[in-house]
Amino acid sequence: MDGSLLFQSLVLGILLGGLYALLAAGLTLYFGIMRVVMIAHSAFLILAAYLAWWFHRETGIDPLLSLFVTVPLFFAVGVLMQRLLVARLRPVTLTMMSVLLTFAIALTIEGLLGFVFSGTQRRIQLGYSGESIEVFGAHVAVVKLITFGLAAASLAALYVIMKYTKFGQSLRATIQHKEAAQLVGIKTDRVAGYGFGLGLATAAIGGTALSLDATIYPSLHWHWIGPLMAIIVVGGLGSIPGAAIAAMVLGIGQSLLQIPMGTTWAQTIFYVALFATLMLRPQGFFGGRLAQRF
Amino acid sequence: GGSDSGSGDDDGPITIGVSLPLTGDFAEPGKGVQRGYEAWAADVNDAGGLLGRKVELKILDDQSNADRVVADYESLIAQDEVDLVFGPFSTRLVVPSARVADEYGMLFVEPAGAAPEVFEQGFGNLFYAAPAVANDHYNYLAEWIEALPADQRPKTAAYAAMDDPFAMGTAYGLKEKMEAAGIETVVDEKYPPNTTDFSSIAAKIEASNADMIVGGTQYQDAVNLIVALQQLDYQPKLAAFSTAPTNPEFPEAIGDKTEGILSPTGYTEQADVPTNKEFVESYTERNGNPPGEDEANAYTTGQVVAAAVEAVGCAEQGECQQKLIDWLHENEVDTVVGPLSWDADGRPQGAHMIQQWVGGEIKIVLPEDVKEADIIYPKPAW
Amino acid sequence: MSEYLLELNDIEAGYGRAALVLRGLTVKVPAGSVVCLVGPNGAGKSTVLKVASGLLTPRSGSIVVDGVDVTGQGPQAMLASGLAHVLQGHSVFREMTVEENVMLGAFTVRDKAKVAERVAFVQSLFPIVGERWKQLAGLLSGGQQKQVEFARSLMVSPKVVLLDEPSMGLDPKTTATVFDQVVRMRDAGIAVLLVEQNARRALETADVGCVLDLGRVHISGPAPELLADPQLGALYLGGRPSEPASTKNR
Amino acid sequence: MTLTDAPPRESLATVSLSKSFGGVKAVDDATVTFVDGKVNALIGPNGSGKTTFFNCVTGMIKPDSGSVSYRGNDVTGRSPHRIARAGIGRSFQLCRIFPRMTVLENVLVAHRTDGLRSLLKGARNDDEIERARGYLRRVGIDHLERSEAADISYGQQKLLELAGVLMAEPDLIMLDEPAGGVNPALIGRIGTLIRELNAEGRTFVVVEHNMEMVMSLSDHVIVFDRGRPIAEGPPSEVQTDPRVLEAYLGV
Amino acid sequence: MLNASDRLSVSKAFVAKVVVFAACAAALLTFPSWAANPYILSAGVVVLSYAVLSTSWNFVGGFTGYISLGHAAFFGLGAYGTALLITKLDLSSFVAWFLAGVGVALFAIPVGWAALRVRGASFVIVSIALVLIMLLVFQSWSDFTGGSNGLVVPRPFPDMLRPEHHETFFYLFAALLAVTLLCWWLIDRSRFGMGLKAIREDEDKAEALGIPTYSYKLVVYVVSAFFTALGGGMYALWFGDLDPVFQFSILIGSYMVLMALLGGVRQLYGPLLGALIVGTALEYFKLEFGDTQFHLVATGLLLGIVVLFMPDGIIPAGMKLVDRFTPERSSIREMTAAELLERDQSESSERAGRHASTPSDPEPSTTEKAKR
Ligand SMILES: Nc1ncnc2c1ncn2[C@@H]1O[C@H](COP(=O)(O)OP(=O)(O)OP(=O)(O)O)[C@@H](O)[C@H]1O
Ligand SMILES: Nc1ncnc2c1ncn2[C@@H]1O[C@H](COP(=O)(O)OP(=O)(O)OP(=O)(O)O)[C@@H](O)[C@H]1O
Ligand SMILES: [Mg+2]
Ligand SMILES: [Mg+2]
Repeated sequence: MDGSLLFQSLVLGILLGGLYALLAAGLTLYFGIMRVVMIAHSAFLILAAYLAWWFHRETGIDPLLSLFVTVPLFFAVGVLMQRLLVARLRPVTLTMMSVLLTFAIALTIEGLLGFVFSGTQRRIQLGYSGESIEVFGAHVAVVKLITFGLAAASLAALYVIMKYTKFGQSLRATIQHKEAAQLVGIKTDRVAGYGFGLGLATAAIGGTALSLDATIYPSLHWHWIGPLMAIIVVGGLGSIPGAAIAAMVLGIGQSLLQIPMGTTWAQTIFYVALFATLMLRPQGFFGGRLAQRF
Repeated sequence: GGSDSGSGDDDGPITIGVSLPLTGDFAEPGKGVQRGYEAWAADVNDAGGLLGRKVELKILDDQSNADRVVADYESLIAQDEVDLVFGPFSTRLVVPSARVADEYGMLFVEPAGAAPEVFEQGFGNLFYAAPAVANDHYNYLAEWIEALPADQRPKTAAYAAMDDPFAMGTAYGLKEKMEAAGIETVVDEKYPPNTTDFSSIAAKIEASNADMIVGGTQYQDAVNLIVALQQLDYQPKLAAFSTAPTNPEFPEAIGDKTEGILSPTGYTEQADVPTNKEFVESYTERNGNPPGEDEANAYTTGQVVAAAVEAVGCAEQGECQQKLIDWLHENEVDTVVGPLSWDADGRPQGAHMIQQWVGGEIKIVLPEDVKEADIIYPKPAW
Repeated sequence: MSEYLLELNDIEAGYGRAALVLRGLTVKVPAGSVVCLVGPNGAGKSTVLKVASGLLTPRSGSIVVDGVDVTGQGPQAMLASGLAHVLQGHSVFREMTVEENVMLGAFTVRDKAKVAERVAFVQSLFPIVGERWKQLAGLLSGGQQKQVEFARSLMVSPKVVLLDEPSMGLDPKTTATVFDQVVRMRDAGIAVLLVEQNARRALETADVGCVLDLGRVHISGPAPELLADPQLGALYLGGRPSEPASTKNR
Repeated sequence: MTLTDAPPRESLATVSLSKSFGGVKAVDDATVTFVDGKVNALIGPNGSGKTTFFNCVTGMIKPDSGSVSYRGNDVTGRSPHRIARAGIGRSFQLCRIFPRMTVLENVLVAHRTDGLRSLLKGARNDDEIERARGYLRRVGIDHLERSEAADISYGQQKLLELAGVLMAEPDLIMLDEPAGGVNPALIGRIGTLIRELNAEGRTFVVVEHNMEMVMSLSDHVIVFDRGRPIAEGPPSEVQTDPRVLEAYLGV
Repeated sequence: MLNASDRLSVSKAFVAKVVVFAACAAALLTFPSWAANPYILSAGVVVLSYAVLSTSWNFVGGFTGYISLGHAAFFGLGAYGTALLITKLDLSSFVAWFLAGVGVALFAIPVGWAALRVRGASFVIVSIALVLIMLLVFQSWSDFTGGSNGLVVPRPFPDMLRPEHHETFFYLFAALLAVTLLCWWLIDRSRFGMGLKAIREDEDKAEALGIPTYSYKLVVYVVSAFFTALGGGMYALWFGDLDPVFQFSILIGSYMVLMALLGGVRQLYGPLLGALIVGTALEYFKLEFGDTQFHLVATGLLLGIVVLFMPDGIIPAGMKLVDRFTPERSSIREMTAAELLERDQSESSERAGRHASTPSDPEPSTTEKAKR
């Protein structure tokens, strides 16, 4: 019977890890590749979740369909954000200032959400929210399964884009030496904009996925940012696979640790892992050889 | 803006300052309390006001933050110079705000600070406007279970409580009594207020397969926990959650799976105590739905203060406040939750009733003498 | 009329709100010739190139490439109109592999075969590029990075090439290779605007020399004449007149 | 203290120093000795390990094996600042300055401090500023003392870095391509500066690709190839050494 | 002529400084007497506490350029430390307060040792993590810290009415602020400070110049933690109720950063100024939009504007404005470039190893210039 609990937790952990992975991947994008610490990532996540919830409440249609609106929307927002805001920051101080800029954005989003939807906790009521299918004695909630699927798919897509397309390359080039990138003919600001848009798109997907099976409230994003940040450091800044693996490992770890330690203490795994990483491999476990340079 | 409304001039309105968690962790009950206060103010004004003066509520949002609540009461008392203050929601916020009121020598009647800590601070000015403190909420249920024949009694129990003085108070109040009665505790989980993912807690409970589940919950956490338990298809013989089930939004949140869920309550709209009928009617016609517990407790707070004011015949800052305090210590007040009286620390001397969802409605099942329906046990599957 | 592939007509330019760096400067580069800019540090040489390649927009004056006025256009547009620029200092993409660096050089080139052939060429030219193909460019030695940069610039076939101290940090051997390439470019009819602190060596290669100072063209004329001029030698070209310069690397 | 006729003292010495990155043997079993009070030149083709050698000696990277000693005592694996405090100053090939400080501050920073009291002492007292200005003037950029270091041209930055190194008044000065990107006229000036300081008794190790400068300046030349010294001696000899011609000068 | 004009501007600047300083000090110290009501006074106390915090933060942020969003951790530890020392060991309030400060400083050593191993963004993340850990610990370890029930700090002056209480603490905070500022100023003008700034610019280079960067960073980090903790402890004594969620909130930490940035991290009074503006703004927003989330939006927008339009802070921005009207700065490079040429010639002729000592303007003037 305890075995079954272990297995159940393992399954839950994997499902959770999937979501973490997607979100962390988004962060990695801004962070490892664009040197931008995107504190507002999880705020956008919650925003997307709210949009999904609102969409569902207004139309009664399945919130997943809201993706068709939110993803392009967020992409556009991302591009604008980069062009109008982030691009204005001095390259020298980019990393530092971006922290504060995105923090400001996070605050604004949280504020507006509270303003429009009030601070009340919200949760989408789905016909199938209580449903689950049984796998070797473990119950897997349908909603969690959907979430995981979404995460996995978009993660793969992101990886392919960054690794194998010209876009991915020119994005990295742009960050490393803007002038030189321009001189080889890269439209630097457009590229950076798209990069940002991509990041936000992942937030949109993640948020919608999140909204299926969790309560949301405006200040929820603080709850997410910590673990996500920890994940990307452990994974090695800038390495999408690194982030994904770290997310999976930590997700499972958290879920398993909850059995002996309880929910609260289990969260500490992220920070323990973080500090361990700093001690052993400041550049992270999976990627970013020059990571500690920035 | 520094308005010096009220103070002194006896014909101007009586301003009453309140700070409530309209956003943040406690927004849900916070709003309930707000509705209750507003209902009370409306009724009083319809009836010609207090001491012939209209009452005005000044409500601020503290986002469930201790620092904000203090700042709010500070500004209400020192800057806006309100004549009276009502309490905020949730123990967390009650203690600091009660201190502010105390240090300004104001009377402090509050609808929600039920946890033991509240009464251990040695506030002379504090009164809890509800029948019982948190740990006593389940008393009737405990007695009933103890009375069950041994073979029907639950053998094992799982407890999950939000890390919040009130919520924990309710759950652990029952836990003590159950353990005393020899019911084994197989799961005892405490989760921070901002928890949104309950699947692992649920997994533990499901694995323990406890006969009864007790949730020391506020609102949303209860909903999440129940959904998570359903996802794992866990079927207890008895399920009790504090606060949430009495909330009007509860049934649609859970869907048609509420049957048999228990909850302690200090109030029901059916209770035939003086003034309750009027309250329910006026409230229902204003808000379209009957009042819940939070609304009632808020309303009660209003009634308590009103009683004192009418009796003492004054309502402003200064020595008047002490008179009000003294009067409340001496006297009993009739309220929509029944007659209330307090000990020196402001503990009320009553007990809570137990409600249960029966046939899609929430009905009183305990104590026997006021019950509206028979308790369903064991609980049907959800 | 434009036998000049690149014309900078009395350019005034500066950084931010600070004072002008270039004060009414005119440089013209004919097709198939090398014009060499020399001058003290801070004279404005790099700034000239930045203006020419659109990295820095001039406050006044005009930039004409192959008869077309391209003043105020961005680097991409400039590149499109056939103008390549090798930056001073170190501008490799540190955290990308040598391969990616070189390939980015051909960012605008669609024709795969052409790219492949170019790659082969630069690899033969600079062996290190081939040897370290898969390694992060940021981990190469200073000179090796310069080689990668130069290789990157050879991936396209422009009409006008701007070189900012291409020989800096290169050992004599490689310096020779680089200067050969400059000569090759000239022979291929490309207009080369070369900035060098290795002044004598540069002027030996160049057709026309411009001595730049205080953002103005101080003197300009056929390179040999400038080399010969002793007064210039002392002031800008340093050291003793020619013979050590030529022994330095034949 | 001038070493005109004192017996030549060993300044910096490495014994079979090795450092490899992945497959690349950057420095390979290099045993080198620099004599005190001399101007030494270190030359070699690109990627022959000169900068890596510098980095190992100055503690910026840990050598895989071998030892470094300065004036007889072993400094292998010491942290860079301790080595710097031992009296070894260095400049960087890809020149490194403090971009958002003024030129003057860039030099002032380098002032050697020892002991808590001097640490808490005011950073800008007149005599230090005078010294700083002195060095700026000697490298010919004192007119820029108030501009932000980020805003000056590449060559000027190189000169600024040099001034900074000198400000610390190290006994052993290691320069990585001091003439790279510097105007010939100024190169001459740097040459004189080096000689002046050398006359004051400072030892130099200069990495340089500008043969003209190397030949005219140095007393002793060491040629690196593939991470190991392949030849050394007075400039005139080295210049004609076939291996050097083959590996480096390219004929 | 340059020198002359400089001396002029310098002495002017100096007088101006003194006057402004005196005025501010006076305004500050008399504030309680002209504060309209106890609430305003309490707001004043809050603002002062912010000033202390962001100035303390600025030891790390301003000198080394390491942005720590996690200083709330030290704030909270200082607060809880004080409270626990009083309640558990029943020490007298202010002894406990100081000991807590020292304790936190000690605690900061291992933390800094770990955190300072990484730079830039990674450090930011670590600092955030630090707060979140503390939050977790103090929430979960309830039998020691009181958990979410919060912790009540015994009043240092039990028989004081609230208004006097506020007044007393107003002066206490003012004193603490003065000490903190003094300490910052001392470091700023010292070589130690110079070294720290070098770290901010290029750490490896600084190391190569013989600056023991790691220990420098650590020292200043600990100092910063110490003062932050003192600020926290003082706050605990004043406020009386501790709640992990508030004591260890990222928001507090980022307010510190916001204020420092707004004022200007390289300026002594930067954080103070920032605290005045932001603190007042926050209180105002709370009053005006108290019952909506709008104050968050307002704060966010404010921060955004600062970051985008005056990343160096108000004070430098102001200075820049002034510069525009003084022609002489923009002309520096021009005229001296000319100088260069002629000197090149002159020196190439009379190069007799002429020793470097030139008549030049007095020390303070360069300080003035260097500030830019
Ligand atoms: N980014 C900048 N901001 C402000 N001023 C600058 C900037 N870059 C260069 N300058 C100034 O412009 C002038 C010319 O700079 P430039 O780089 O063109 O000189 P250069 O001739 O290339 O010198 P070098 O031979 O050292 O490269 C210099 O005086 C420098 O101070
Ligand atoms: N951090 C590193 N990681 C991997 N390889 C490195 C690293 N640093 C240097 N190398 C390799 O070590 C070899 C020596 O590099 P080094 O910089 O010492 O050469 P160098 O003599 O300074 O050349 P140059 O004259 O171009 O400056 C080069 O092949 C370089 O690719
Ligand atoms: Mg240049
Ligand atoms: Mg090198």
